[in-house]
Amino acid sequence: TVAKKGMKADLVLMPKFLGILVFDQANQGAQEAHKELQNPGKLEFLGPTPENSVAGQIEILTTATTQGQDGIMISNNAGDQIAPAAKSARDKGMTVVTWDSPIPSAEGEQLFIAQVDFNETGTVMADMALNIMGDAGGDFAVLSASPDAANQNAWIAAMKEALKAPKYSALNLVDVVYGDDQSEKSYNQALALVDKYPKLKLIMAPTTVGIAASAKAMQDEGLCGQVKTSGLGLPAEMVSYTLNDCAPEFALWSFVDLGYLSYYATYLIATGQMEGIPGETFKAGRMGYYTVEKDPTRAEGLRVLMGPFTVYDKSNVEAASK
Amino acid sequence: MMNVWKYLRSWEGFLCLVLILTISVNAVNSDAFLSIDNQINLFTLSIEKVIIALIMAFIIINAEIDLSVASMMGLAACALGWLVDAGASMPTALATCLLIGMLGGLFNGFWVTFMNLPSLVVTLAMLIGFRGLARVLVEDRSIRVFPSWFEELGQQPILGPLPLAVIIFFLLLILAVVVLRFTGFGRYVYVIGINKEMARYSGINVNAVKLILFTLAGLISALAGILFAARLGSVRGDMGLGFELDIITMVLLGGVSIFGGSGSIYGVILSILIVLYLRNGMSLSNITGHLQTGVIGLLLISSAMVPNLKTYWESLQASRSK
Amino acid sequence: MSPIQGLRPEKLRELVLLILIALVLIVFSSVIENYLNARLFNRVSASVALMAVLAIGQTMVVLTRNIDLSVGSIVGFTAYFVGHQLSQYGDMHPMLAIFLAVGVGTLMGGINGILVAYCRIPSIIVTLGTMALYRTLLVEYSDAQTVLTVNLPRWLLDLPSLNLISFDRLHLRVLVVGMIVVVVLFQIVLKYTSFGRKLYAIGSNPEAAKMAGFANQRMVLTAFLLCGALAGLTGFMFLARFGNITVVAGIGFELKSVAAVVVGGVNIFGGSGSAFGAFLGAVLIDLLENSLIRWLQISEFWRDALLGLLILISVATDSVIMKRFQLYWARKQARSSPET
Amino acid sequence: MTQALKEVSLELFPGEIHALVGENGAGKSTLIKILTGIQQPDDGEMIFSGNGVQLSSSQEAQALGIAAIYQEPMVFPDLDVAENIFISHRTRGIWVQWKKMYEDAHKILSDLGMILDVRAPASGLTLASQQAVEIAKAISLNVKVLIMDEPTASLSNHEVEQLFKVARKLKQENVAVLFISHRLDEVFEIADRITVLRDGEHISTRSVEEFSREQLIREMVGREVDQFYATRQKKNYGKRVLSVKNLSKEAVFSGIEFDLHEGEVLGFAGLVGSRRTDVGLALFGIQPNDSGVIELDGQNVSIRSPQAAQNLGIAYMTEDRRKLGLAMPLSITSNITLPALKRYLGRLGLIQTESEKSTAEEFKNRLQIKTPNLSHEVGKLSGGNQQKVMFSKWLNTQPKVFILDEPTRGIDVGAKAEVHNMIRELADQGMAILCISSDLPEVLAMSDRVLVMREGRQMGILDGPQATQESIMSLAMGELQETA
Ligand SMILES: Nc1ncnc2c1ncn2[C@@H]1O[C@H](COP(=O)(O)OP(=O)(O)OP(=O)(O)O)[C@@H](O)[C@H]1O
Ligand SMILES: Nc1ncnc2c1ncn2[C@@H]1O[C@H](COP(=O)(O)OP(=O)(O)OP(=O)(O)O)[C@@H](O)[C@H]1O
Ligand SMILES: [Mg+2]
Ligand SMILES: [Mg+2]
Repeated sequence: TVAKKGMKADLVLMPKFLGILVFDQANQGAQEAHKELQNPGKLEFLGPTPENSVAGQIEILTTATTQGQDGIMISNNAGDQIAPAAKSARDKGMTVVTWDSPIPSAEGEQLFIAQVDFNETGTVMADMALNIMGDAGGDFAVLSASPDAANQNAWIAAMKEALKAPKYSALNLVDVVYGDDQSEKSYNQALALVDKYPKLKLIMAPTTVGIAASAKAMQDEGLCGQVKTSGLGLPAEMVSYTLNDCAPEFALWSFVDLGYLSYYATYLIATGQMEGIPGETFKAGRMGYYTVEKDPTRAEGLRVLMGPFTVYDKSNVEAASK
Repeated sequence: MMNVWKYLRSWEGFLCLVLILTISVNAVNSDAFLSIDNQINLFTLSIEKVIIALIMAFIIINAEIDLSVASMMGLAACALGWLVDAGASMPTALATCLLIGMLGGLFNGFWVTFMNLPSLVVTLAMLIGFRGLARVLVEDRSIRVFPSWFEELGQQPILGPLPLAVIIFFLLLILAVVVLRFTGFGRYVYVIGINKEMARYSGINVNAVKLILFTLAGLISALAGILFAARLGSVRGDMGLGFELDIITMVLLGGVSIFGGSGSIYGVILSILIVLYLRNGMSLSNITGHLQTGVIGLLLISSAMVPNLKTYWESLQASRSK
Repeated sequence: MSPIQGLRPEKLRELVLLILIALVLIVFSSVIENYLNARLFNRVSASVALMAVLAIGQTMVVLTRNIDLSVGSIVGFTAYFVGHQLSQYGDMHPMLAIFLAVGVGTLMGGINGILVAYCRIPSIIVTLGTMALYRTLLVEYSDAQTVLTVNLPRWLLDLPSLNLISFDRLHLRVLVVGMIVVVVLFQIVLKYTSFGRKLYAIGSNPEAAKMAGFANQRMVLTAFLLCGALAGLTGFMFLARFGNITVVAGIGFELKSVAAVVVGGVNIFGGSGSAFGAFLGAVLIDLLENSLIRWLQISEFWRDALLGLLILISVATDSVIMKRFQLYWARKQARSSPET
Repeated sequence: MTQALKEVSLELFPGEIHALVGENGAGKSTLIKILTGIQQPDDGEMIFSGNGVQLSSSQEAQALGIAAIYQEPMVFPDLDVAENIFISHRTRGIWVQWKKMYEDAHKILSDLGMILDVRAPASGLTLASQQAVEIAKAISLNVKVLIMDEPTASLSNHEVEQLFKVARKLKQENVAVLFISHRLDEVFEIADRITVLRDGEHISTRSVEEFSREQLIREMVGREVDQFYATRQKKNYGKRVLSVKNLSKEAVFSGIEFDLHEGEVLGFAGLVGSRRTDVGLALFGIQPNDSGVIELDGQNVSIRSPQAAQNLGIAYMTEDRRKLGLAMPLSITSNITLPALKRYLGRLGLIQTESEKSTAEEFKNRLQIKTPNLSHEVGKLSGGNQQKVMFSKWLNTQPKVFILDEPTRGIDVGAKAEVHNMIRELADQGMAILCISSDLPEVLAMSDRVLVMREGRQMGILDGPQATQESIMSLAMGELQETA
């Protein structure tokens, strides 16, 4: 399907919470698409506060339903707890699309715009770990966001799965700890990991806050030679650590593109130009063609896979950080 | 006529005025506001906090505070999920959860009464402690095991448009008004709040009253946790995180003195309505996140200033008439 | 003459805390391998530096029978604000940056103080409100941007790892020294100046303080100003240590600082406690947290449950011992009562 | 709005001790609050050393050299005794010199004849010791005008004499002393001139020689008061109600033994801090005893809590009205029915307001509580009327044994006579009364027998004619004597 421009749909883009850079980037992408498609309706960027994320997301979804919005794009932070609200939004005829982080059970969700393949995330992380630690391998630990973050949990699970392959047999995952996406907590957790596991060689942080905090902690304590940091990070935040070898390698995708793609998919469904069934193909403006497919990483649910991963290292990080 | 005037100048009168103002502004601002759906929704979305606010009013009037309610709520919900997951029958699991609530409350009460520690300190510690136990039970999982009747009970209306939680709230509200206003126990709650040594010297069993209150707070928090689990259909370790401050805000805005000894359920219910309507009105006007919290904060401070302005005004009048 | 003679209540409290800290060290060194080493000192001292400064600010307020729940938001705001300024004007003098942080903090504390002292609104209400307001201000001001380490000047990034003195692998960091200066300064102010003593008096019996002609309102305002200033300083330290500042910076610090203060034996109802005590409270909590994290036997998830319980137990121990002490005074008094 | 003071004039000269007397609620305390800048007058002026002054805070009063000891002691419980004395000194400077402060405090207190540990926190002090600290504080200020609002209300003879010594010394140093007391003996002993207030109005100011006792009372009360301290008729009392044997509490009191009969009033005398209150508290279960036997109606009982005491028919009326006696923001009615609230509960635990009201009405008439209405806040009544409310509160529990702790503390002559009448009446109706009082004439007048305590020990029980001021004092001061 190629989108017909100028059809009206009031849409809402909902991040996990307000005040985080990557979500703002997604908003930029969505706004870009909004203009491009000349939607006479409105695009609102509404989100809760970090302290009140779960209840706040549910509240915003419910209010959007009451307001009679045509569609909502959710970066879900509430796990399955948002499902009842999502279902009743669907019952009222609203389009519910998730991005960044899906509803695990897929209940109430029409489509998930996956930034990358979640299984691939696991492999990418395992590969980075292998690259950094070398064939000799050794101990490494994961510093995640909160224990409740669905996408982080999925990635970690995928990584554990990937690690079973013989290629990674020298890598030894010793612990998973949580920094709640707060700099101070992540920083302290990273240091504690070093103390707890004297032979630790790597901290893998699949969260932009965690990876930056961990890299800084290692740098401040002069541990960069001993313990490296890797994971998912923003080039702008990581560039100095990559250059001084504290975090030689990390990965991410474009959040601007993710917002852009999510908007296209949601617009098409909300305006009735697309049904959102497996096999459908649509054109997302400058990003080209995408196909709706069954999500292989979840029991239920459909997804659109954006991809690809960009793995950053000394060679490309500076350019990307501009 | 005199009475009406006098009422309007009382605290409750002031709150009433603010409430009417909020409702009118909302009604003008959004067509959806006055719909039955929205009215029920705005209640349902915060019903757990609102229920706990009732018992919190008792505790603050008693010159104590309970910061652990939200953690207890999370603990009870997680315990429910854990128990059902482990194969317990629903009735057993529910009863166990309520028991956990009572025991937790009793535990708080023990330190406050027999060990004579300030409740702020005890419940601050248990805010961390109960939350920790909830985490121990569910770890990084999201447990989704409830039978469908349980979820329906939490999500579907059962009496007219009213869901179970709202009905429970109204029953508890009536009970709270009667107990606080018209019973001997209510009188004791006030007297102890005014001066607990004096109450002891008057032959009142101060410790018993306090123990009962803390136990009830635990019990009702557990009940709220169960309702929360039913409404969201699944449980996670972060349920109700940070609710305690919202709950306390509602109670204080209702004119309950933080120093104990004064306040009424009537004021609390008005302030609950104000907070809910204000939040809902803002959400409907697409004001979310921190701005919403900021407005509530501003309201809390400015409303606390009104009685002082009143006395100032009166003294001004008095000095002028002289 | 018993050895306890001449011990003031604060002194005893501090002694009890020191014993508790020693106890924690002993217990954990028996269950954690390689526990007692220079690294532990470095870790705990560096992370306690922030919380201790904040806790001392909180102490000033708590002594006057008030509480400041907005400190977390003040820390977050100043950290972001100063970080933002430094990213733009990288050549700003370090001293100016510190003054800026302290100044912004003082201003915010001042707003709290005026509302509490002159508008007579209970502090818990005021600071519950400003906690939300200052955070809102931060979010609006930041516009979802993050202060990035890369944009910060070199000297700031080097600050947290800068050692003043090192003995072998034992490092005394500059930030830690800053914290020690604050502790000593405020300990002296509270113990040896009339201003400090009047703070105690006001918290102990506000009505009597008024009758005695103390400027209660001005004193309470001053306490809040100091608390704000120290929160601002903490904000600066936060910026230096963590570099990446988002809108969630400092969330939860308010309750942590209150916990440190009460564990440190500062009476939550005002009138007693000390800066040194608050410092020890911060150390004890941080030590517990740090040790629990490092204890292999204990899963990530058990930590908070245990931490809550241990906080409760240490407060209870303190209270039980203080009660004994009071009884001792009473008996002594009884023995020396009107000798006619 | 009621007016607390109407066109009151008062002159104070250096080197005089001026007594201010009047009934409860006459406006004495209010006048003092105005003199010290805590409250501001609506009208009128104040002239100090020839200059008109307007005081807007107590700091300004202090700067002028006016200091006051208020009716209710105002100590800082967390600070130690020495700091309490010196904290408000304006001349203290920026730095605190602890050592010097302790030495000075010790000296001032011993000059006063009080031996207190200057390093002990004030929270453990008895009311009397607190009062002593207050006095020491005021004296150490080197004042020109010293105002004392009922400083002797909780002192016994011994301390009162010490205080008077100090007052006389100050007088010689040309300080003007304004002294308020409801104990007329003291007024006649110490004052040079007396001012009488009644209902907020100035009645008279004359030198002490121009007053006779009767006349003074007449001017205060506005009517004749007969029957002042009439001695109690010796009478046969009924069966034994309470019997206490070897009652002890570690480090507090020991070896208390007495019997109490229906219709008997047993006085408890002793110096301040002789632990009389503690015995009362033990019998009421607030601070249970740790050894000894209590028998009630011949039954061995153990009293571990106030509820238990109340169920056994014991009532205890505290000496600290403000902190322990009344719920100040609550209405008179709620206060009166509080200890016996269970009686007013209907089905479902609901309070029956009608019967509450009628009880309050009954006590209001019986004790002549002066109040606009029964829903008036107790905190807004004058001291004497508050005392009556407290009395009502405990009478309403219909106790068998009534422990009164300083029942007339801070109440005026008129009301005092009423209270005495009431105690007598209650005893005549068969109540067993234990009356702790520091007012010796009162103890003598009221009691059938007098138990004398010293430092937590029972020094003896004096029966009827044996009990005289002299015999009680000598026991209280430690001259042991064979007991009857
Ligand atoms: N806080 C208050 N609010 C309103 N009225 C008060 C207050 N305190 C006292 N009054 C009234 O002011 C009048 C004078 O009271 P004041 O305390 O000066 O009497 P007093 O002569 O000191 O009596 P007492 O001997 O009982 O101490 C009384 O009628 C009293 O009811
Ligand atoms: N030395 C002391 N230290 C601490 N508390 C004391 C001391 N002496 C008495 N108290 C407390 O003060 C109250 C009154 O004390 P106590 O019974 O000794 O006095 P009393 O003989 O009744 O004399 P008065 O009532 O005239 O002060 C009691 O609650 C008691 O516990
Ligand atoms: Mg008076
Ligand atoms: Mg006594």
